[in-house]
Amino acid sequence: MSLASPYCLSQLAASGVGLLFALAPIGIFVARRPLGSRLTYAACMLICSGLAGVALIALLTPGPRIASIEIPVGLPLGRTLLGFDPLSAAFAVIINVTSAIISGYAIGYGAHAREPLRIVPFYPAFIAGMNLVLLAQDAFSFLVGWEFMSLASWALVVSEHNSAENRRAALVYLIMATGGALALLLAFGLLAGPEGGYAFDQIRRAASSGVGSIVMILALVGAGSKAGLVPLHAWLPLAHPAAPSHVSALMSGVMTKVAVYGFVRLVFDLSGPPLWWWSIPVLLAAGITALLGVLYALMEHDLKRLLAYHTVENIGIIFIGLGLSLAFKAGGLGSAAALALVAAIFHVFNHSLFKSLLFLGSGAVLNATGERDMEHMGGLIHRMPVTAVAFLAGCIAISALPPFNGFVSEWLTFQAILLSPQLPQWVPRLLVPAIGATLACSAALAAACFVKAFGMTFLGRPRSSVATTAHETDRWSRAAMLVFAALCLLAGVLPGFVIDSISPVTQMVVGSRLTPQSALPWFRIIPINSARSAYDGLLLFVMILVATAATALIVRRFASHALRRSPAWDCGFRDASPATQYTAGSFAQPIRRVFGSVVFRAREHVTMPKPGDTAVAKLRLEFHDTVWEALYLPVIHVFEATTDRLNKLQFLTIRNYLTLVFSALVLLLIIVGTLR
Amino acid sequence: MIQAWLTQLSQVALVLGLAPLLSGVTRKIRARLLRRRGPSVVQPYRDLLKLIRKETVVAENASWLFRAAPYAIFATTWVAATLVPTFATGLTLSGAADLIVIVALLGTARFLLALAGLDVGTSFGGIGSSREMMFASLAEPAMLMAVFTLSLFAGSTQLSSISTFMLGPNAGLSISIALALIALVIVTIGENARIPVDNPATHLELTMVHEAMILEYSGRHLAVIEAAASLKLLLYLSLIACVFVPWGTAASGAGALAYAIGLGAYAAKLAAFAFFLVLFETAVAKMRVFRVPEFLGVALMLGLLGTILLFVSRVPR
Amino acid sequence: MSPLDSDIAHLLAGSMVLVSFLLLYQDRMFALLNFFAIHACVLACSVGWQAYMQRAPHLFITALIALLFKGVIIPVALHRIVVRLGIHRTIENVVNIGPTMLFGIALVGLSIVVMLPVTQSEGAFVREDLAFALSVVLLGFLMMVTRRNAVSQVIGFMSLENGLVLAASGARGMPLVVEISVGFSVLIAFFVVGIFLFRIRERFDTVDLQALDMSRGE
Amino acid sequence: MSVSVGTAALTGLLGIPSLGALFLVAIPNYRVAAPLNVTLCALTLVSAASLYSHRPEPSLYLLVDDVNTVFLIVGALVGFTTSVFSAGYIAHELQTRRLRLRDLRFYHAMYQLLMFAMNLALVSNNIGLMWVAIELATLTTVVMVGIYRTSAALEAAWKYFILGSVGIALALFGTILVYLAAEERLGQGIKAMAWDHLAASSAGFDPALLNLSFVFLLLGYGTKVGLVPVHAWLPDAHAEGPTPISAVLSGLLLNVALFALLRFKMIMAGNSAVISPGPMMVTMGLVSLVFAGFMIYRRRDIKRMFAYSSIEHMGIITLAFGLGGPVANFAGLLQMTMHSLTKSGIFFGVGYICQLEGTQKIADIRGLTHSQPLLGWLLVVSVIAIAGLPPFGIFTSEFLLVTSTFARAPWLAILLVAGLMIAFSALMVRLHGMAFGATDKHYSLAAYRLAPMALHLTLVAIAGVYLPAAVVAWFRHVASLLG
Repeated sequence: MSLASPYCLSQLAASGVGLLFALAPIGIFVARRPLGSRLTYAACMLICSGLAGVALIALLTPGPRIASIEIPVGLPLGRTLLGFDPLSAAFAVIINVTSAIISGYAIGYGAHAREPLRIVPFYPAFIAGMNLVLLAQDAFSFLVGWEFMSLASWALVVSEHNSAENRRAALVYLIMATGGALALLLAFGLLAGPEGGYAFDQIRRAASSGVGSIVMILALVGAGSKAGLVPLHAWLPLAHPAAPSHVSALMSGVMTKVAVYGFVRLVFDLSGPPLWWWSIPVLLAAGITALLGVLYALMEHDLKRLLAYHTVENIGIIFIGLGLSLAFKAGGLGSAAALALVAAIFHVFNHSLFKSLLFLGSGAVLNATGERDMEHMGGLIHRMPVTAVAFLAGCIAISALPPFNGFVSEWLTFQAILLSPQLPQWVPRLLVPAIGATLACSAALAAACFVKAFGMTFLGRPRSSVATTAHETDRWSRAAMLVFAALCLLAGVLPGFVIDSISPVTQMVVGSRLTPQSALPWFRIIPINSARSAYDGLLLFVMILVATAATALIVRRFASHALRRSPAWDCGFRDASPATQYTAGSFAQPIRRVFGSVVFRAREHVTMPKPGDTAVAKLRLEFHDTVWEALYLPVIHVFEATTDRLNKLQFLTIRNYLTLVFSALVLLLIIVGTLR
Repeated sequence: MIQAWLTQLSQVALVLGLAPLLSGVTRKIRARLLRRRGPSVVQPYRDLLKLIRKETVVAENASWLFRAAPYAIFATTWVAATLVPTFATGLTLSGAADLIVIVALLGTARFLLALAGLDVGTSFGGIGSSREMMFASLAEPAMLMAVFTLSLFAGSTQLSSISTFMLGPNAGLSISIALALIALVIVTIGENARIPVDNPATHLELTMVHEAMILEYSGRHLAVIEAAASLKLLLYLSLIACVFVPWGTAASGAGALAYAIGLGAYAAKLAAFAFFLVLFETAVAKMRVFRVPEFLGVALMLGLLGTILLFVSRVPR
Repeated sequence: MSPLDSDIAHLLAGSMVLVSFLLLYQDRMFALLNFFAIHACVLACSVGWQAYMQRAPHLFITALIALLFKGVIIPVALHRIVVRLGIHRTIENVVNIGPTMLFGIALVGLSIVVMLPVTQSEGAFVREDLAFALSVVLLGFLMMVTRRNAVSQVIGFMSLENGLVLAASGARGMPLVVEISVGFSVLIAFFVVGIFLFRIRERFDTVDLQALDMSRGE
Repeated sequence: MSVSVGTAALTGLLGIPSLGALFLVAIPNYRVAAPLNVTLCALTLVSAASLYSHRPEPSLYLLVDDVNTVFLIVGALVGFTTSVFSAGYIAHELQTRRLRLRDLRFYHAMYQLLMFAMNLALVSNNIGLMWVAIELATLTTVVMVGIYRTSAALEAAWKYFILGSVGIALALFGTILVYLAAEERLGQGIKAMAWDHLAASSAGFDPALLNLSFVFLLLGYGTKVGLVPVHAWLPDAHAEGPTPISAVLSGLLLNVALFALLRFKMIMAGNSAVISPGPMMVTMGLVSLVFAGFMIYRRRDIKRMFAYSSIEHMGIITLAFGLGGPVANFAGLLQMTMHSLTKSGIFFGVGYICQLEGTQKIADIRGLTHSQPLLGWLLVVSVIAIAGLPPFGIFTSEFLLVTSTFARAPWLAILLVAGLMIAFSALMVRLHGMAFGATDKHYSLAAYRLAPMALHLTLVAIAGVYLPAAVVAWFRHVASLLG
């Protein structure tokens, strides 16, 4: 049996996951010493690389796809099946590549942890849980992995438990994660049917679209809450930043992708042929998510929270692709569905790269300055040059600007949107352009947001003393960030290879695939046909390089070489303090005025003293988290009110309790008497 | 093959050479409309040369980004401008990118410019970057929606294909196209710092946007940025010309005569657009900053409306 | 067995229900205790009659326990406790007498209704007897629920338990009835001793359970 | 051979604790009594375990079958580990003078008596005997709950006593009704109270009497199980008694009462004319689950909170058994076993926490993972286990329960999930406050003293990951018996 046989691959992958699980208890014992934690992270890196390799082989090997191995542990009344099919293999490549690099970063970064015992053991468990979700070919192991992933990441979020804010974040996270998992549990219950066929192939065989609709809604709630779809995103901007930065990178860059996988698995693979209206809730939620996510991010001055909100936006973009694919699939438009799905999964890949990169960068900054608030940063480009370069690459990539990778997936999504006139139903046909508009808006706002993020953090003058004394981060961290930056560029200029790797997934899930792309001249990508659209990242990149070089050469040849350093001119206002710079708040002010007054009910209250009065002028900003206030607070209030009311039952007299028993007795007697 | 490359190269050179001239022409027309004599149309070339020869002053705390940004901005804009058909369609490199890519390339340039504005850490730079990004957050989607309308109309996002389609028999008059045109014009005005939105000729005014961002630049850096700005204007006008008045544009490999005609037509179109642009500029007054989003919002709405009307009025292909 | 036998059993069971009603509206301590003694005596008669009727001599033990323990010892003990606690004036009723009585009647109706579908293969004897027993149980329970005073609650509980013994003795040939009645006597003793202990240890100023509830843990 | 071993085991099961109780009451020195208590429990556990393979002949009074062996072994195991925990626990109580030596003598005797009563209730074939045994168990626990003699403890004991007595009375009435129903068919005398005969021939019983009896039995034994609305004694009894007793109550006594209920449900199942007991049990289970979830949230006392969590779980288990069918019954059995182990483990931890912190108030307990990391994390993991997250057994059972319910009764499943969600959130809110947060306290606690808790947790974790085929087969068989 060859090493590349699916069966052997599944075994390899399963043992990799087993190793990761085993690493967790080992971590408890070795975490006390810095070397121990470094070795643990290194082991994670190696295992993840191995898993990524295995998954890549599984993805690219043609032939019989699903070769699950059965392991004797797990559900007592069912079978535990593990293995890769193209869908899970593709996601496994993505998450393991990212996890491996993040683990590399952690080799250096993890040494800064104050209480490594609260982090190191959970880290491999977290990755293992995510891998288990992907490997699972039955509902039980899927959910075990899912919950394990939530649980391990919860432990990591609460690792800095001394701050009340973090504790609250962890709590909200755990509760919402469990709520989501329960929704998935219901979905699987429905799919498995009364006979309890929990294995995925059993479910596929029994698939009927009667239950599919409910499963779709449940999956949207369950996976959507994990991924961060508005309005189920509330935990995400709390929890992701609360964790140590390498874990934030894992949560934002990797875990949300597992949630996307869950959605694809449930809706595209398991719940049978889609109905036309399924795409509508998905698209609506996705559009709102994309737009609200970026607006929230713009209002945020905490670097990590900004990034977390941006994850929400990107999840919206991914779900736009998924929704489109669902619409096309339901409309019988195979190749369009394939295009949309490719766009979505490509964006999954991209987002995992650049969001991890950005979180790692924020970790480096946090470590250097001890600050997450951008209002206290500035000018770090001088003191952390490598981090700055990598972070800049991430910013450009996430703002969907060519020639980086973020643009390619967004471009593909736009191409898919432009195919929407072919849809048979009116509702999605009218909805899709509007979604396109929100996508365009969110892309533009994202650029604004990352100008702010990079500009306030790395550019300008230092706004606090910690920013002046910051230092560059360690070697491992720098290397990891540079690798991410390089991958972002590489995926942007050579997208054909990525698309071709995703094709087996579309073949499996929507039954169609794009034409092979990687063999086209100049590594161009032509998703539909060349007269319609094409993109050539490599050529574009070369052109930009050549043009830049040419300009630089010409200028160098002809221009004066004289260069003088002098204080900033600033229209003559010399020697102003760094406090006169634009801050994150002032940068976002125009956008807040334009969008925020509606979305966040943002109001500015200015108290201006009379002329001659020496009192301080004050600007107070009123700001509402509309989603939280409209959706979550009422639930919390109802819950509190109910418990208040029920709690009186704890303080009754014995006689009252006897009355309860007595009434129950009389009631049951009456029931029995009337039922006969 | 070689001829194709030559044509392409000539386009690359053409846009580069023509861009300052376009600026010069608009300034001249503007001056005339204001009953001034105005500088010569080649004045922008002189300005650029002058700037290039001057000593460059860089703020003390400026980083490498500040110095590298002008070149990158210029290069991206240049590449984008190259990709828009001017006198001929179907050039060698045009397959590398479609309309969406062009919009995105401009986005990259804007992104870098905004960062450069923040680099020195002055209040003016911040104002400029912040407002530029706010405008862009409406202008870019508006432009994309116009692009959507065109692409759906022509069934392609490739500019050459769209241009050819517009020439062909299937393109009729459509309300959507008109809406797209208006949207595109508004975006052109907004993105090129033209008058109701921004004033390219002033300094030291709190409402300035573009000029505020490049306030710290001088010498050769400023020259490169100014060149990029004029390239951008050229790009937008070429784009409108190529899509909405495609007549006279040569098809690829059509021969020297066709190219000559195309070139002439292109020049004429540019001149006409420049005139209308300036005419409009002189006729309106500068807006307050927070009126601009409404102005650009109109473009976004028109673009979206155009797209949706298209869905309603046309049988899907 | 003759119809007369079952009629007598019937009569005794019915009179237990009657005494239960009398218990329900007694608002004086001593009267309550006296009526409870009567209740226990009627029970003893009823059980004794059953013992005779079923030729089941062990039921005589039960009857004896009922007579001695519940008819004599407990009332006397409670009498002394009441005197010692100084609560021999009146009983606080939580619900008014009128509604309580009405509700009691409804409960008797309910017991008859739920017993109706029971098959009559054994004759009316078991069914009617059971209905009465159930009524006594429910009325005892009702008394526990409507009274605040611990002593009257004990009496409520004991009358409830009398209903159980009535039912058990009515079930022909049922084993363990004696054991069960002994077991219940232990329970009741616990009950009484509990009240007594609380008083003696002076942890609570009153055996009113409401006051006792004040010291809950949170 | 096997039968005689079985008889010996059965004798041991009942004889060891009853004789042990007599011994212990006579031993004044707790340093002797506590190890003896442990030894007796260990011997009982051995007896119970040997019943797994060796069954004695059933008699009219005693019966060992597949169903009660599950309960017996789980019970004996929890009884044993609790006695180990109790040995360390009471030493501290003695030091802090919350208990006196005389109390301990009484305590140990009562402990064994309780074991005896519960074993008797489980192995009794006679429904009257079972009733007597459960009454005995109730009385012993009543006095144990009141052993601290604080006003709160006395109140809890008093409440427990009164409500328990009423429950007992109702259960007795139900038992009499069952006898009456059976007597026509099986003739007068002891046979009409023997459970195996009842179950075998219940088809011919009068359905009206059975219906009526089940109402009384459900409320009567339901009081012991802790089902809402007849649960009121449970939280206070758990909170005010010594913690080992809380562990035994949650881990054992509730199961025993549930077992009694199940026995009667099996009788009902044999008769097709009766109103199905399922919906009643499902309703009460569901109400208990949701209500307890809400109540957990408001608790300020750690032991009371976990007591409500026991109510919640008993609700789930009752719901599962009420639902019936092979999967739900299996889930119910598994949940019951896992809950016994986990909850008693939690109470071990809680016992130490209360001793170390000197308080039971949740608000005063914080940062346990910092002040005593091992204990803190064990508590965290246990609560995660009890809340139904993997890789623990309760997740498995809840997975089976929810999925099988959703396929059969979707709305019920949604309510079930809502209840689980409420309880989960409430538990987590409280856990966060206790396990995390800044504190500068450091407690020392010898690791070996946490061994019982760790053992329980390990068992639960193993069961969550891998349930041996033999156990699965056994449980499936029992599940099929439960109907």
